[in-house]
Amino acid sequence: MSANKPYAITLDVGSSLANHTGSWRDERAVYVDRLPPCNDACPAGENVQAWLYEAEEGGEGYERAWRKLVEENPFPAVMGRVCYHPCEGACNRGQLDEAVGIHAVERFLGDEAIRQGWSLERAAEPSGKRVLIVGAGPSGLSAAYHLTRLGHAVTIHEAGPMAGGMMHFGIPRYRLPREVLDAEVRRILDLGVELVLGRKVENVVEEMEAGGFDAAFLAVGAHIGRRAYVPAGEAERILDAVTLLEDLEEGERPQLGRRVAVYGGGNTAMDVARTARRLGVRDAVVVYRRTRERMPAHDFEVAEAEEEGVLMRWLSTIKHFEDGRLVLEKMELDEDGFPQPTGETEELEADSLVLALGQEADLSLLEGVEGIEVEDGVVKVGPDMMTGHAGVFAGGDMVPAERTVTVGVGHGKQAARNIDGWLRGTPYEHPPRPELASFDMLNTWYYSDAPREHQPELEAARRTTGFEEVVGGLAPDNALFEARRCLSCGNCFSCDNCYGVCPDNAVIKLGAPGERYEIDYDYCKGCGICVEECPCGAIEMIPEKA
Amino acid sequence: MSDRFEIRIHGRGGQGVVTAAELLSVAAFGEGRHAQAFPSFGSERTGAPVVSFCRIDSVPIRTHEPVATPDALIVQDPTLLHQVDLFAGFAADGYLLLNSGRDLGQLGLEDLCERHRPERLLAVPAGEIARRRLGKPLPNAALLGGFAALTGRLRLDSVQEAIHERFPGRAGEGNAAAAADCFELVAKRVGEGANA
Amino acid sequence: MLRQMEGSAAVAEAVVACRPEVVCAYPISPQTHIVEGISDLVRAGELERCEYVTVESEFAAMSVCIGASAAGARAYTATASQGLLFMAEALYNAAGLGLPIVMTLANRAIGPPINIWNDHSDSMSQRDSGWIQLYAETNQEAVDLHVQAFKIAERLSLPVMVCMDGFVLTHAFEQIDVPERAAVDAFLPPFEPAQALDPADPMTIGAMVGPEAFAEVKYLAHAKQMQALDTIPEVAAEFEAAFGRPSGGLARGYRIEDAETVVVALGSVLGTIEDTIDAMREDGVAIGALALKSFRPFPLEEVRAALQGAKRVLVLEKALAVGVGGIVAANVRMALSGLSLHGYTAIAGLGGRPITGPSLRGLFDDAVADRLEPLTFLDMDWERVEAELKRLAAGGRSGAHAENILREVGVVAGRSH
Amino acid sequence: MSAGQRIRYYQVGTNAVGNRLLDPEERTVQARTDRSNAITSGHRACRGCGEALGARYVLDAAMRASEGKLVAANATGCLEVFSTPFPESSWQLPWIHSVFGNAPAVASGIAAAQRAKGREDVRVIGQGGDGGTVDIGFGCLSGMFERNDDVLYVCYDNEAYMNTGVQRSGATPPAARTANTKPIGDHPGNQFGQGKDVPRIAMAHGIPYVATGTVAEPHDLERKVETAMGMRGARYLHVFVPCPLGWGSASQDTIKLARLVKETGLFPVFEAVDGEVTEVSKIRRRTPVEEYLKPQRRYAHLFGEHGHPEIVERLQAMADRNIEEYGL
Repeated sequence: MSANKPYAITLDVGSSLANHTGSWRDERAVYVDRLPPCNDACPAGENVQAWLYEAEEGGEGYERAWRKLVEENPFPAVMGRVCYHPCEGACNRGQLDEAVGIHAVERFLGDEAIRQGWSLERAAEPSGKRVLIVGAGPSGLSAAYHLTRLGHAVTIHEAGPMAGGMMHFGIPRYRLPREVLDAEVRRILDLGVELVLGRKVENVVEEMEAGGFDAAFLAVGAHIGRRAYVPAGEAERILDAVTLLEDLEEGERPQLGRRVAVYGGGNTAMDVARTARRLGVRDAVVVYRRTRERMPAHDFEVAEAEEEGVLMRWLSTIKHFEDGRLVLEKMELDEDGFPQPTGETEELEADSLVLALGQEADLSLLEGVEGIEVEDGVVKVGPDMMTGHAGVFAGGDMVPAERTVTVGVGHGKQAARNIDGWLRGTPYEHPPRPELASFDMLNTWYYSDAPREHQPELEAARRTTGFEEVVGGLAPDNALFEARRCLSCGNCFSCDNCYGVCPDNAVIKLGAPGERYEIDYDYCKGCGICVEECPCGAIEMIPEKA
Repeated sequence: MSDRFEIRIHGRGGQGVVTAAELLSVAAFGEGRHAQAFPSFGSERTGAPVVSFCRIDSVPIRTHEPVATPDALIVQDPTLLHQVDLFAGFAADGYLLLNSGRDLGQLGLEDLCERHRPERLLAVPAGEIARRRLGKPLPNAALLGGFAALTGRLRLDSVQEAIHERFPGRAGEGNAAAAADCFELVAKRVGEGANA
Repeated sequence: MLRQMEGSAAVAEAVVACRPEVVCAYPISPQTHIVEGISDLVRAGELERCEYVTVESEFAAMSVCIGASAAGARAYTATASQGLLFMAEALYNAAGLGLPIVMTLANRAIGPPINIWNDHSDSMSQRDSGWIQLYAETNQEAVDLHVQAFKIAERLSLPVMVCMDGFVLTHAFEQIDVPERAAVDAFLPPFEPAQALDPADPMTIGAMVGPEAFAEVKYLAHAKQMQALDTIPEVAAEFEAAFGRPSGGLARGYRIEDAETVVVALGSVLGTIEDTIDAMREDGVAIGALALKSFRPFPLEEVRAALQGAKRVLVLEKALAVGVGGIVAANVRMALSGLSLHGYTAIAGLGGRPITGPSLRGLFDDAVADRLEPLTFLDMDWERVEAELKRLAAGGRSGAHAENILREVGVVAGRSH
Repeated sequence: MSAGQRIRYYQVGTNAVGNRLLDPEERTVQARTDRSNAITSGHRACRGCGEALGARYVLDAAMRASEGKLVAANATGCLEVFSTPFPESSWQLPWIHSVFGNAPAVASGIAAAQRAKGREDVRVIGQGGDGGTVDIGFGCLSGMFERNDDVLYVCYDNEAYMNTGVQRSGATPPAARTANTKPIGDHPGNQFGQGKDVPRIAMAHGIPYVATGTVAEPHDLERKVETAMGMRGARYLHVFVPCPLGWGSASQDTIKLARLVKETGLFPVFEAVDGEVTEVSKIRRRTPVEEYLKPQRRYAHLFGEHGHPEIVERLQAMADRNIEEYGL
């Protein structure tokens, strides 16, 4: 301060930096990363928010997004089509307008990867261990993928003629085009996974000894259609859903006639009915003993089926099948919601009856294997996916769990990590789960009003004339928009709010977007505005230590 | 050596009472003398009785007090006669120049004439003179010319110069002419008085 | 060049000659002729690069000057009486911030009763505002003081108030020599502010100062005024050298060398005082006068030196500190501490009451004869005062004395006609 | 929300201060690492001070618009006291504080000086709180408007005299509790009056630009500052700045309350050119006044067992009238 300026009255600019107001603070703001509900809900343990964050940038971002995605799940293109996406059920945006179309973006990334021919990362240091995988379904392939990436040598023994398991036999091609499935399977095999087709494993322990395997992962699935006794005449044609779909997959064209009744209320029942329509059947009627509300099939499946002209007979059981006639008994729900017979019957003409009453696993390969426990037709496994027999792990439809492709893929990953730990003698420990980023932690004011972009759908007429894919993919723009609808729950996405709203300039912007911020505790007075105004709940207040 | 001469001017707001005093001071200054003019500082509005003062001296004038004992009185408006004490402190040998077509007797000022030197007391129709020269009965300039003649304290030309300086153009000429007319008239009357 | 002109017009020309960059004022009698004159000159293009701002109040006038001066512009305003009071807060601020603003104060009484005539109540009320206060005896001095004021203000970074008696000087037509523009340019260098609001060198002006430094800040303001005791005579000397006539300074004695009685006063009344003194000297009375030119800072030493030879001092002032008496007198007494001489205070000329030669002669004679009360009121109408006091004592209506006295006057007038 | 929708494809559009995918020009000045922090850290404002925030928003934007050639005159008040206690100043631009009531006039003086010096590239801002603006400084403000001096005057309105301990000002809303309008007697809190709508009064002066804004919408606020700085003559910006201390609100709610006051319609956010309203900021999620009032202890007497629903209704009516009048 030059001498001729008045003392004390005139001051140097910016001199208050010497006054560290951080000492006023009794609480401090701290940046956190919370668990987004989508990640939390994903059976395959995908880090959805993280890959959406990359996808938001488009262009280069897509590949980064895809790579982040396949760290957990090698089947984005498949998953984006067949997963029943619990992530979207959990999505916080659902409480704002509509959930983010995560599956659509995932599918977009998967298709983009196939189009661009992006390849999976090669294996780490070879561990010298060999692992046998029985069954090349989603679970087996997922395990193979993760084990290979962990450096182990993997051989898959598949009883069937092709890899893919239920993704082939359980899901019609109009929902999952085969070239998509094959591309993603091939990408895994390209990592050096050995696949032996048409090789049914009779006894897993012998197989392991014979092949010199250090561990085994069993994922044989559930392929045996559950039978129900339906009194029927000799001539009546009764098939089971799984076989029908398998035959179809192997190129046979089953004889169904012009009128088909499908018995059951699950997704498979829907698949069969819809497939029947595509095979030229005029009347495909689903017979189910309870109501639509209580149907296990997913709503959209039922809706699409109805759009395609599939008929429904609710509250009906089949008494018998004779002379091309089904006799149905009307049911009614008791107060507990269980169907009770009314004695009242009616008839339904049918050239064939397909039973879609669920599937069972073929556990013959475990007969006599010590330590194995079977219950309700499935094998018991521990949290580490290991059966009662050391070194033998199991997953997918053959263990107690929801039977979906995604769950299977998740089992594969989980098993792989545990097998790896077991092989290395250092049991795998799942990292602690961060606090869930619930809706009330968000400040939704900041998000633009952006209704969901919907995928195009094939019109019903064309659906019943062939096996063309019903649901289309998102155009690049729409995919980008959809990705950007993500609220980034619990994870900073560099919106600069904290940097802007601090009355004490106590937030330091570390530089380029994505490099995030730091609190300058010399000046932070602990007002908490940054926490309140953080759109995604990525800052929290914690009391100062006394 | 001081030969101070003090003038008090009476009139009504808007008749140029203050201007009159200023013009006198300017005229005196023009003759190389020291002069001082100032109003009876007030907030009077148009029509209200107003007074202004002028001091003339051959030495610098230091005081700023109002003129209490005028050597000369200029009265612009005879109707003031019965409203204000026009003659307060009026020196026995003082000069009086009053704007009126009537003579002092008619104006009821005989007693004044007795107490003072009558040849120094004069009423002139300054308003009339002004009307002839200006079209308006503004007695100011005329009275100043008359003052010069009556007191001999200022020359007509310096009065006229002051008038021109203040009112450039036609207004100035009209006023200067009025001053000259009145100067002549008064000079004539004074001459008559002297002869009488 | 000498001209016969009105004091206000002359001051307007002098201010313009000082090339202020921002002039801003709110009209109040008797200051109006000055600011009207400046406005005319600025509009006539006499002064390039000058902003004349017509504001909505004196408070704003001073505030605009504060902003302008803080931004490094030479700023000027003028006011009087109530206007000065209305500015008071900003007045202190301008001084506190060390802004060299120059202001003409056409001294006028402060009401109630509302009164537009001259006395010194206004400037005296702001004697502690931190402004330098210079008093003009004549219009010539008023003109000269303005030229000096800018130089003093800018040399010290202090605002200066040039006080001239309202009407008595502002409205008087006299012969005045207004300094030529070129001469003023040579005398008064362009304004170079000690501090300015400049984006190239930003600073914070007007900080809040607590107990830890406030006293020091105030002392420094005092020290600055003490410094002015040197600067004011310096600049007066420079002015005399440049323009060939004395004016300003701290104080001036008149026939004081051998005077037993000294009259102390400020402003235009000194003319009449000097006339009176000359007359008394002719009668052989050893009387003289001391004219105070600077009241703030107060030249204690000069006053003491001038008075210590005298037997008695009469302070004649145009303001009354109700409840004690003289304001100037109190300051003079400070200068005289330890000296034993008779001290008299005469309050005169309040609200424009003429201070006449005869009255002064009477007052001085009484002083010389030590017949004076310590506190005297010149030409006071005691009859009326007594009457009012009696009424009050008798439990009559209290409240505005003015009204009551006026009613009284009315009654008196009524009887006389 | 129009601003938000202009930017398609981004989750927060322009509702947030910045964000990584926006074109830098679409981000606020506050998002920039090179913002001037006109009022910098270490100031002594209360936790969560809305005025400190508002001042930085406005001045940083003005600094950018004037390329750093900016001078500010500040009225007495919180902003002045917490920013310049000797020996520390938080200001990074030439700044002067004179007295309480004269900031607009001081600014006029600075502007006059720039004109006299031919330095019109240096721009002038006058600023103060509501007390210094709508009350004690109003004479000077009106004069500055009437002369159309080249000054942008900014009022940071926190609706009472906070610096002196929360007494009512001409900007204190009806029913609000202050230290001298306690919730007792026939008119609990501040009484209902015609109010002193200074933005409207400013418009009545016919000055080139008048705008209102809040600390909840930096994009809007900065755009208005930019617009104002692009004009000459007298301009007025009235910024709503919540005061946790004076309002009895939580320090973290400062921006939330500024958001709510606009969404309820209690504080119309608009823009006026040459005395005519040219743009209003529409309500995005219309909200009942209770939601704005309840988090503030200054309105606590209106709720609960001994509450005054009838007063809340009157306040709602005021909001509805604004919504009607401005088409919010």
